[in-house]
Amino acid sequence: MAYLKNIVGLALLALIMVFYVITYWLITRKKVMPKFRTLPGLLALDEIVGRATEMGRPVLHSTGRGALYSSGVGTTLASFVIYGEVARRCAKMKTELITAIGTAEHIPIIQSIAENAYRSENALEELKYENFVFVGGSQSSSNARIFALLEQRKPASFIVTGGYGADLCTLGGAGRAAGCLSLCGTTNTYQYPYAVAAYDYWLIGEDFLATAAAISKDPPQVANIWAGDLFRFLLVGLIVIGVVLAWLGFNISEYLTI
Amino acid sequence: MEMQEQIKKLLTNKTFVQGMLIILLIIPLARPLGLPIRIDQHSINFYNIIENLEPGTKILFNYIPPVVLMGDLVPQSIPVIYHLFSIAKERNIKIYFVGLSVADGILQLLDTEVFGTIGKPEDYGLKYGEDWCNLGFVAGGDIAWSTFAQNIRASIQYDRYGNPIDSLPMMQGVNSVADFDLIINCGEYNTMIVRHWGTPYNKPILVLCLTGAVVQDVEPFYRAGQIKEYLAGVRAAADYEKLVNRPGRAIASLDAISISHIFLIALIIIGNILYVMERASGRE
Amino acid sequence: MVSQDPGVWVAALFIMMGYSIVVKDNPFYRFAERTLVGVTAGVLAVQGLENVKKLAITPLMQGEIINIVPILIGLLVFFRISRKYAYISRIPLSMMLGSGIAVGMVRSIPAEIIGQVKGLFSPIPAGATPIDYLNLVLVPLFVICTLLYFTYTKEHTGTLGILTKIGRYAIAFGLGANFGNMVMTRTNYVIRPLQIILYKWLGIKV
Amino acid sequence: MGGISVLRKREIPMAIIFIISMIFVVQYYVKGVEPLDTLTNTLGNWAIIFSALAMGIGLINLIIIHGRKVMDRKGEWYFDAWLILIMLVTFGLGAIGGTEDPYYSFIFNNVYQALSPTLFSFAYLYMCTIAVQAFRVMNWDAGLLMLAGVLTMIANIPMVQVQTGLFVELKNWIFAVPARGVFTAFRISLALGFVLIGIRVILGVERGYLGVEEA
Repeated sequence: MAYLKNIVGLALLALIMVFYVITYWLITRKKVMPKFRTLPGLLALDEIVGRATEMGRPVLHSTGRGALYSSGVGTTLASFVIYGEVARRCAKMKTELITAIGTAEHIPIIQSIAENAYRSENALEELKYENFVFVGGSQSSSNARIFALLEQRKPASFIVTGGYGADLCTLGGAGRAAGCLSLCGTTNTYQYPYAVAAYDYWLIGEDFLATAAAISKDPPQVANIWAGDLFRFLLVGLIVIGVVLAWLGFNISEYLTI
Repeated sequence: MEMQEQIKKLLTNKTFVQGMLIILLIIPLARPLGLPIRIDQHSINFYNIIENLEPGTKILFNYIPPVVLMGDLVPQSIPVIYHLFSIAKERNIKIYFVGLSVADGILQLLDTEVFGTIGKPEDYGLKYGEDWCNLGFVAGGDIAWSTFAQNIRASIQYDRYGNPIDSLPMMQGVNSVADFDLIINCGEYNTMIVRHWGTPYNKPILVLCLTGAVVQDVEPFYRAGQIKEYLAGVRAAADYEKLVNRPGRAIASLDAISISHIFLIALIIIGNILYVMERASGRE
Repeated sequence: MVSQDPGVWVAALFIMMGYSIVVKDNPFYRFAERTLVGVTAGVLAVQGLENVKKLAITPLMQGEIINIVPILIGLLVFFRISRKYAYISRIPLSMMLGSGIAVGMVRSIPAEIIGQVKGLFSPIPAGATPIDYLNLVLVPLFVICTLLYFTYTKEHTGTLGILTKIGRYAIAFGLGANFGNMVMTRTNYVIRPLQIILYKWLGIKV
Repeated sequence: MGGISVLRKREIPMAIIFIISMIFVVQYYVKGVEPLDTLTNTLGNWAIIFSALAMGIGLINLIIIHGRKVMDRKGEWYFDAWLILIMLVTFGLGAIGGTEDPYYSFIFNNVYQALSPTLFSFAYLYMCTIAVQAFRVMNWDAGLLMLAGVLTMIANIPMVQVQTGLFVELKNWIFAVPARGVFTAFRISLALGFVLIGIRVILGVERGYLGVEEA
């Protein structure tokens, strides 16, 4: 006999979907466009690619590691979206782009994103396949490989997005020592302090995941982020009520585990 | 002014700072002072939980420290496993080692680092298949964790040494995580353990974690009651070595740890003094 | 007493070559770097192969023919090498992505959203001191302010502005604690190779 | 671009993602449908197999990039030749003899287990390098960050712990109250972020990731 489980979780998911429908309806039908908070890290993309163009040196983008079947794949996808933007800008400015790829299964995706970006700028012949560097799949081997790339190719800008561990700090320090303008984006809570300390620009946590929507300004994307915000306010309300009730001696946690 | 610039140049010089640090660490490692230590409350609680285990407890021990992080994880596991082994025989405690990780699993560490240091389980009178077993490595993130939790035989048919798991006497009647009494994790993915093994089956979890993981991965779960107790890093390993009265590498590395902390704090303070001086001279 | 084990010699030499980049880029470091990249790729490929053996090849040998399917689909990824049929390589990739994204989505709700929210509902303990009362208020306050800091579609002004400002400071403070605690873990990263050199290779007894 | 080629380039991967992810979503919320549980387990195992086979693309990439340097005798080509050689040797030994093969174990224990932590440890070395410049008290945020950081560091020094329990108490308070609050919120917010990006991907709103051509 089939029956539902994890009902509270399902209800919350359904609630987000309901918010999504409402916000989408508001944006497309009622033309209510919410104002997007600016993310400084995002505005820096132009500056980062522009600097490399001016100096006539390449941009190095490390796209992170992470299996596509792992539950943290959202980070990897957000990294791919930013990579697409960087590739497009590089193609437009005729700036060389070196890509350090951390996980083998990303290679096909990265290559097609780059092909697509270069094609849309009519610069497909500029794309050099030897610039897709597979860095070996682990933190240490990617450190080793990227140190060497920084020494040998002398990039002017260094972008580090996606799934990282402790190497986020290492790469930032190495990038700074090599005189690069750097941007990082990650969702790994361990690494936030280093993201802030070792890089010139950063996108951390949800900021990074919301980037794609902030770039595109596409109604379905914006509606999605807006729905998330509404849900956030609801959650804050729930926390306030729950905490006060708990102080008064009523614990509502039992009702949240069905 | 000249001097300020020179100090700043020296302290931001990669070779100087990194070389200096390596030399500063080598000295105390080669000649540790062996200063007394203060045992942390978490270590005492952890010790008491293991010490007071009920007879017949079945422990699921997820042992999968990644190679790069073993410096912080392996030293703690050595005294803890030693403690478990030394009480296992008389209390009939059964230990099931398994290694669930996302992609890279290095099971050799249990043999080389742990058994190489404290001796094989057989030396403690434990018999393979009856008192302890090693179910081997399972790859695959969230899905692997939840499959294993629901039905062990769906994700594992053979143990690490190639025996069918049904041939192990201690696996009889053990079908899912619900059949264990205690979960210990020594590895990176504490969140996964809580999410798939602990919370759904309401099992107590003990965690051996990275010091750096405490704040974000362990404390929130510990405060919410989803993790029962934790040990963190080499610091806790030294405590535990003291508690089980078996001094090892962790105690010997404490001086180096002190030095590295003091070095970094000094760098930060000097950096800030230089910054204040720069600003002061800039205002003139 | 210096070690007689050739393995320890190899390990120690590679460690020293790896650290030689501290001084400057040199051929020894480049040799170690290429070795590491090569060995890592090899090791990961072997681990992958072990997984394939365990999950598909062994059952296939035992006559479960269905297990040929994932191998065939998985091999489609090699179509990436052809320019013309590169799109075929997306089939296995999107299958992986579908599982990852769905699992990440549904499972994070109970464990991370509900579980964490629930953990905040703590009753006032008996015999609470003023500090306890303060903490009881502060924890949810910091949670709320940090949560609100990640609002995108509303300007951070007015009440929301004040709350997000508290959130900002709380984040800075929390990150600082995290950073300070991380130093310990990271020191151990350095200690480990040095221990191999000192204890295993040079044979220093402590 | 003709209609069919667009279809095969864009709609098929999106349809696959939608179907597969819905199977997982439904399986998670509906209990008691046996085939669904088996199906998700099988798909999960398949994903691991795909990922393992995709590692082959990584090996090919390395062979192409470094092989080209060897062919052109460019720069230090002998190092590139060595990379390919050691990679193939490691893989060959492990593939034929398994992970218990003595030669594979030799490489694993003495090369991989030595070099990997060495390069990894630069995380700390570089942290010290940037410490002088990066951790400056330029504003309130940075000040609070440094205050909490330095307090925690002092509390973690074993020598200090023996002398006084004050810093440990302080550290425990920081962990239990401000840090706990912030990281609880990070966890919630990240989970929400993952749910949102999940919805975007499953519904096909987010397209930038597959390198799919614009119609």
